[in-house]
Amino acid sequence: MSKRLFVKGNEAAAMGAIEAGCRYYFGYPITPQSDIPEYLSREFPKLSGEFIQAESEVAAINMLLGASACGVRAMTSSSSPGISLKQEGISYMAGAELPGVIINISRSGPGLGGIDASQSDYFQSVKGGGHGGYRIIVLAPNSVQEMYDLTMHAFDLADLYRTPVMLLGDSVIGQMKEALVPNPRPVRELPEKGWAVRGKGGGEQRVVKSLFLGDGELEAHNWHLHAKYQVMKERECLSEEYQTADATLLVTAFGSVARIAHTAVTMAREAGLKVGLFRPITLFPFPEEALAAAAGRAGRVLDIELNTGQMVEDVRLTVGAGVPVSFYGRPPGAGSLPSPEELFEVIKKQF
Amino acid sequence: MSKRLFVKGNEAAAMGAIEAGCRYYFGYPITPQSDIPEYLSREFPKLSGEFIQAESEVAAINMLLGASACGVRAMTSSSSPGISLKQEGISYMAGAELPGVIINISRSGPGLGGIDASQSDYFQSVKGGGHGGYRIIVLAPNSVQEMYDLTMHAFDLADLYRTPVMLLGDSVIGQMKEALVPNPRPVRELPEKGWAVRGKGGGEQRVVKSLFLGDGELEAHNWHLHAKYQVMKERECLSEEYQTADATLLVTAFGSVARIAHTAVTMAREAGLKVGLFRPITLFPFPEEALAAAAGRAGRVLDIELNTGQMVEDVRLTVGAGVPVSFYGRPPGAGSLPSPEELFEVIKKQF
Amino acid sequence: MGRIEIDELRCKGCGICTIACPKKLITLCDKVNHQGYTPAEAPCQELCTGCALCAEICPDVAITVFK
Amino acid sequence: MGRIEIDELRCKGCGICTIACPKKLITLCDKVNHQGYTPAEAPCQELCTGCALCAEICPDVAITVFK
Amino acid sequence: MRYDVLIAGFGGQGVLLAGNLLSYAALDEGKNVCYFPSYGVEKRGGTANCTVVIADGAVGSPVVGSPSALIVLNQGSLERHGMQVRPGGVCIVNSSLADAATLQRDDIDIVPVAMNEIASDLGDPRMVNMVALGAYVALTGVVSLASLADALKEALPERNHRFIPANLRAIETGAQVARSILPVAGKSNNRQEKA
Amino acid sequence: MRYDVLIAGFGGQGVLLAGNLLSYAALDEGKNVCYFPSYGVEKRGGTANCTVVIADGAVGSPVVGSPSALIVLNQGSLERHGMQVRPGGVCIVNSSLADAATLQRDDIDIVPVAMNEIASDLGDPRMVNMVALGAYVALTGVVSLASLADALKEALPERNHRFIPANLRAIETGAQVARSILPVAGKSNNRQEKA
Amino acid sequence: MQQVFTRPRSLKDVSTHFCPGCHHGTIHRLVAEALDQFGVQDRTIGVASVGCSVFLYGYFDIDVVESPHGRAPAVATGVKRARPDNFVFTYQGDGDLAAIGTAEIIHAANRGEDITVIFVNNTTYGMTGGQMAPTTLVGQKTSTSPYGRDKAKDGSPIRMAELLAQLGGVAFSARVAVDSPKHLMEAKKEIKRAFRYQVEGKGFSFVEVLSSCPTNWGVSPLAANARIQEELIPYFPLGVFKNDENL
Amino acid sequence: MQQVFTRPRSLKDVSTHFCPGCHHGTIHRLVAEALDQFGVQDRTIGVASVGCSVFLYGYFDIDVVESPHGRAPAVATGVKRARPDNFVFTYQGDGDLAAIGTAEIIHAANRGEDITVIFVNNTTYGMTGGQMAPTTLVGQKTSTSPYGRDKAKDGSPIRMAELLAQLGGVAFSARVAVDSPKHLMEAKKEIKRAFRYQVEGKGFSFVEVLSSCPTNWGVSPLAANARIQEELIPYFPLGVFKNDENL
Ligand SMILES: Cc1ncc(C[n+]2csc(CCOP(=O)(O)OP(=O)(O)O)c2C)c(N)n1
Ligand SMILES: Cc1ncc(C[n+]2csc(CCOP(=O)(O)OP(=O)(O)O)c2C)c(N)n1
Ligand code: SF4
Ligand code: SF4
Ligand code: SF4
Ligand code: SF4
Ligand code: SF4
Ligand code: SF4
Ligand SMILES: [Mg+2]
Ligand SMILES: [Mg+2]
Repeated sequence: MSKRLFVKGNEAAAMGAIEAGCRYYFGYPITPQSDIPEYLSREFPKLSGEFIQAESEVAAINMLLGASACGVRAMTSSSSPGISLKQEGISYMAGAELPGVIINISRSGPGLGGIDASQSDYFQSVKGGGHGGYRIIVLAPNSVQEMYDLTMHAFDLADLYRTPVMLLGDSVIGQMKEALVPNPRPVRELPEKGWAVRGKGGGEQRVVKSLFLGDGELEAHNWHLHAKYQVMKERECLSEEYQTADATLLVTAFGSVARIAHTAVTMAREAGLKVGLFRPITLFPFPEEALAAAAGRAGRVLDIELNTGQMVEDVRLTVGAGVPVSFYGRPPGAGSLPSPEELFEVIKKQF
Repeated sequence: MSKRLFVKGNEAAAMGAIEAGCRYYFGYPITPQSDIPEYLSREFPKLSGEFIQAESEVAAINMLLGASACGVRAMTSSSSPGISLKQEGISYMAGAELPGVIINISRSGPGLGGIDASQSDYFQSVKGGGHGGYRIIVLAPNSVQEMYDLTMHAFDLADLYRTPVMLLGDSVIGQMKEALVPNPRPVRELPEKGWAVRGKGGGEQRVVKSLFLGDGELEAHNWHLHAKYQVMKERECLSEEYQTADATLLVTAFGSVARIAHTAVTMAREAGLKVGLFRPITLFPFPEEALAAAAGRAGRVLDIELNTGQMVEDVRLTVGAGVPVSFYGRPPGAGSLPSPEELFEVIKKQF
Repeated sequence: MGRIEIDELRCKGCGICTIACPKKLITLCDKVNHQGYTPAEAPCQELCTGCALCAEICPDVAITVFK
Repeated sequence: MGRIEIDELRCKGCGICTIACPKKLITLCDKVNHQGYTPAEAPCQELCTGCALCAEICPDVAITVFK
Repeated sequence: MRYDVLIAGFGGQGVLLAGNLLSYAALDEGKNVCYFPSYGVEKRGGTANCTVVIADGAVGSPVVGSPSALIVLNQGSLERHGMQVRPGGVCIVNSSLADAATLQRDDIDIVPVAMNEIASDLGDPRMVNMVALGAYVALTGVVSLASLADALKEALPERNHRFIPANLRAIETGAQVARSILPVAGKSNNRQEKA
Repeated sequence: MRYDVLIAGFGGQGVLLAGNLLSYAALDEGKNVCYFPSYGVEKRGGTANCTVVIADGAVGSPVVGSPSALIVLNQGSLERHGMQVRPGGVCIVNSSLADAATLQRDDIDIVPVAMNEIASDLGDPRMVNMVALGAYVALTGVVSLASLADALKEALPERNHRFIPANLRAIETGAQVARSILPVAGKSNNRQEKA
Repeated sequence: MQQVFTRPRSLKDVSTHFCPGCHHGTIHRLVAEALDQFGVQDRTIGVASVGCSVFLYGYFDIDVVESPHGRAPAVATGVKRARPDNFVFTYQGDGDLAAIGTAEIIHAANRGEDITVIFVNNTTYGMTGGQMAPTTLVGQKTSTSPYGRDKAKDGSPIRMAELLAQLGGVAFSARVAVDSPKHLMEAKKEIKRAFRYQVEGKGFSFVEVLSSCPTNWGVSPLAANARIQEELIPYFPLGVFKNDENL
Repeated sequence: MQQVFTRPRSLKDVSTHFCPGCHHGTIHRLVAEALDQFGVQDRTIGVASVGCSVFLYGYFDIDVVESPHGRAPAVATGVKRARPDNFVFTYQGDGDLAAIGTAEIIHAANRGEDITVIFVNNTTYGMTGGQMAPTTLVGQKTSTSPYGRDKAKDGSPIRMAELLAQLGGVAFSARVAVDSPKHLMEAKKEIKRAFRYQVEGKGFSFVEVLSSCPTNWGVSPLAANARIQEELIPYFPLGVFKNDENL
């Protein structure tokens, strides 16, 4: 099926979930992601899937915990304030090593803020907004096609590593419509879910929990999780480069603003400026190797985000002191989305 | 009043709150911080204060929001999972620029984990566990006296900067008993709370909110908050140094583990090793200047935390590539608290 | 003996007043105004009793009543 | 005709069985055991009917009943 | 080739449908398209606008600072967006509800079209957006009118397919009027930028 | 001077009260003290233990890996903590419930005291912890018996002050027994480390 | 001739963002009238929720505190405890109060917080585009119940006024409507009674107001107005469910 | 002579961490007996809550999922929807269910989730050291109501069995006790009935069990046991509050 559809990013994510075999959705309405539950509430009944509009985001994440504990592919979606409410549940899922996909079509804050495109939830997503020092995989799509493809990928990673996986977007990525090629779900070798509860049926008792009280048990568990994160760093980093080969200035940006920066970089090239774009696709694990290489080649970095400076810390930790990193931030809000022309001006100033 | 009392860290924090003039407490029971609500439920009635055991941590943080919006000194306290549930409310308070003190006597995670001393909530506390890219001031006491003094300080900072302030401790700091000199509340010049709601009484309408929908309003608000954080960085950094003058190895540690490290450093000195200890007292703002100086003198850093590596990122961002930073982590759990002897061994290996 | 005034700019043309008026004195005009609404009008008010039911029911406080 | 066995190691000496037994056959012994409990004992069981009320009420499933 | 257009008006004028229709047509012609609607807290009322970027290669930014074309359906939108149009670009104004003269620029083509009147004359006042689209397509040649016609089936919900003929007439009329004001050969062709 | 002691037993043996009492006494003598109780999910049942660090200067770590003194009130605690005692240190064992012989060490002083019997003889079985404390203080001289006596008022809740005489007797008896086993002058003085 | 109907002082003289025919506007006015009548405007602190009524501060000329979605009763608890002499009310939608805010409303009510809650039940999530709410009627189609609410999977609509009436701390609980002059007059009466109870310190008072959402119901303002009588009232009966003067 | 009383198969043969005389142990056994009787042990998924019953997996020989504090009904909803053929129950304390978990229990009940909830009401937060719960009796002293629960400030104890009985999705709601052989036999009966309703797919079933907490009530096991009859039952009457066979 290679016919190109024309759909919203949010719908593409929902379609990707269905193609990935997800049949359980638990969520609570919130702009700008409601297209996801709305789409699934229409489609799941046809697929005998279960769509539940939970009483709250807290309930939704815990329904997800319960369904995931049974070994089925399940998901939730929300936006910033709702994601904040899910932090305890996410920590429990990480602690119990439960797979599950969480989509955050984030909006502007802090507090009620507004619903405009924002990247202010970077820290919350990648450093663990919940308690207990866990990490989750965070994917940052920048197109409708990636909303679809990365959602499928998210379910595979979740099962492979027994971890919650977050898709981090915003109203630009979620609301824009583009051509979508609904690729079939990639075939991937995935482990059996022997740990899932199903009723012991004569066999061994199965327990899904994050409570570890024996001497040294919890410390060992934390190191076990840590080791898993190291493997992710080695195997799952994704990033994209544009015009970086001969660049003397490397622009780093993810998600929506990377799309705007892409055009700005094109304008810069047209103006004869040697600028390249590095776009992390996985925010955790952070694509350190690739970035370090590209940054090393360029010699300096300009990090652009829709916030007052978050990913820039990971960029600095990655490139080291040899490579100067400057930052241009546009915190979110009505009328604050920068245009390619504005970013081009910012880039020009660097020369 | 200089008589030395002998009290738990948790009680000291409660006493500090009372001395600071706090008369409103909203919280939900959770080990290992329940001594705080228990103490205040005994004392507030005598001071015609209001103690409310909320139906949940979510309700508690929002009761705090309401009381703070009225301009009174109010607080809540909890432990890791409960703090995760407060993230949305904290983000709203930060967005609406409401003062308020939040005590996190953190425990081990992720998930239910256990109740042992932990420092796994560092990221959540300092990078903003909630949505919207706000920051809050985070204080890390390491003695019963500091639990008292820093709680008073927290209320002043909250009013001075109109921000939530968090006190981050754990079961070691909260449960141990030490001598306490209940110093009187320091006199400090604090701004009028003209913004607080009280009924417009013929005057101007007052609105406490974090919703900003006008063009550019929210972006400006975010920059305003950012500017405030810069001022905090300039003025409010606190740290403590021990034996750093001639140290050739600088140990960085905060809170409970800094106490253990302190003895380990003493043992190292007795063994003739030139080791010093740098203890950040404010985790946000992070004492960059002082640390950079001490680290520069020593030439290398060993960061010790009760987690798998969090503050170490801020240490690396601070000291720069010139100074190698190694990390020793002891994620929390029953029987996993390192002894001074163990830390001494770790230090010895560096020589 | 009553009289009403309908605020053209506040009225959103929902029509609820038209059914609330016991005398059926209010109707929606058919030309769309600048906000894209068809506001209410009460061309002949001889029979208006000033009962104010129209004003009471108006979601947009667009009607003033005199008596 | 009944008989009961009380598991010394499971019994926590709460004493609830002593009031549950219609025949009042159970008492708490006064010497503290290793866990610091004073376990229940039923020295003479002639009158035991095997009604099992003691076992039913025991929070620690420490009593086995024969009949 | 890279085309970008900003379509703005108030709620109910069919701004978003126009953007969608244009997108489908370009898609059918094998181009890459990115349609980005503005999105307010209040989903209803107020002004509505959307950006459509059409390119052979990567579309890049969904956000456009200075579009090569602007279609405004009411005065408010003209005032808000008029100055954004890229020099050498075109601004199509619904002269029924907006006064083209209030936009003081000579570095772009300003094309006033009395869309409401035209639509009403055609018998359906709701066709304003189609008239506008016809004008835009005629002036830029971004897609063929034929593709627009085909796209109507995709853009309109099944139940509205009966209106397709009416929509077509509106599109064609809009195109004619626009051509009559500004020949396709005109400088508004400069509007085609490279990606 | 820096003293540290680990006191361990099972719930109900008054381990925490002993630690508190010792702390108050040291505090009254102007020393710095840090009392750190172990803390389980189940606040009740199971074993209980606490560490008390007493110093003239900074007490430093509340956690102690190898304490200079260990007081164990039951066999389980002896097995669990016996090997932790710092060489040259002392281990005071409640020989009523624990077999001192099971701790195979000759680098520390092992002092068995039949605390339960002594307490029962004194007429109150609950005084086991006081007997233990008396023994410890007698052997280390960390605080004076007089300070302990005064501290009782602070450590005990008002309603239990009537038991103070009984507590005192238990403390003194514990001290005597300990001295009779191991004279104060003995090598257990090495137990005093520098801070 | 003199003016016999005027805009209440507590209501700002601005036009609202509400859709044509939306009852939020009517309910705003009734609440403002009650504030005027008791002369409490100057000492009132309104607690806004998140929903189409989020702009409470834009329409009421009183001090306002904004709450996170669903938490208004907790925020109001903090406000009232800090300022017992102020008049405090929350204004919440059915998604806000009956879904995410269930725990907060139940416990504020049970504690008998001395506040008044205006509960606007329009059987849907208005602001977010018409999703299913706990109050959505069985069979009602919404954007997340496209085939109609299914009693078997989604359960039945919750009757909050009746449920809260069960709780100890509740002094007053009633359900009203504003779809007709007759209902509107009753609504006025009950809202004022609820306010009076707070003024007199009688405890927690609650008024559920059945409200229309033409936009998300997908019908004309008049049809939406008619639905209140035809569909809502049969399931959500009007009346007073608790009236405990001497609580 | 043969054995007439034996430990249920579904209950592991281990000793518990419960304090002497704590009714949790008794309630565990009754639940295990019911699992045995319906022969569902092998297809049961227990949903544990956070409280003194947190070690459910240590005592029941069944698959268990742990929930965050208060969220067991939501977790159980996810479990039951994913595995409709499994037998699913939650076991929750009064702090867990009636305080932090209020929204989750109300909505799981209202949706009529086909699960059974065992609600252990001991009028306090046992595990955390005896703080006040929503079920704490007026005047009862706890570590956070040191002067006794004050009706004026803290409200009255919530009667969950009665409250939930109001909701549409609830097939069965009852309150029982285990302080005497007589009450215990009734408790057995109702727990089994609740389980049967789930086995027969009748909908949400709820059993509130009055339970003792000698440790935090600060009295002897026998005195605590006696308090059930003397103080709890007068306020929390035993009985069946909803029994909707044909829901
Ligand atoms: C934590 C959180 N979840 C979800 C939302 C999104 N949201 C805003 S308003 C609303 C519900 C509106 O419905 P209702 O409360 O019934 O008010 P109405 O608009 O119908 O008057 C929701 C879900 C939010 N702002 N915050
Ligand atoms: C989010 C969160 N808040 C608080 C706690 C602390 N906590 C553990 S158990 C519990 C309540 C126990 O009381 P209850 O539910 O009545 O069970 P019981 O122990 O009395 O059987 C609390 C508050 C927690 N674990 N998680
Ligand atoms: S009710 Fe008010 S808004 Fe509606 S039509 Fe009448 S005047 Fe206009
Ligand atoms: S005042 Fe009464 S009679 Fe006059 S128009 Fe209004 S409703 Fe009709
Ligand atoms: S009831 Fe059970 S535990 Fe309690 S005393 Fe009797 S046998 Fe022992
Ligand atoms: S079986 Fe009956 S009679 Fe026998 S001991 Fe137990 S309770 Fe008493
Ligand atoms: S969406 Fe509904 S509730 Fe919101 S303003 Fe419009 S009609 Fe009123
Ligand atoms: S604390 Fe209370 S509830 Fe918990 S086990 Fe002990 S007696 Fe039972
Ligand atoms: Mg609503
Ligand atoms: Mg309880």
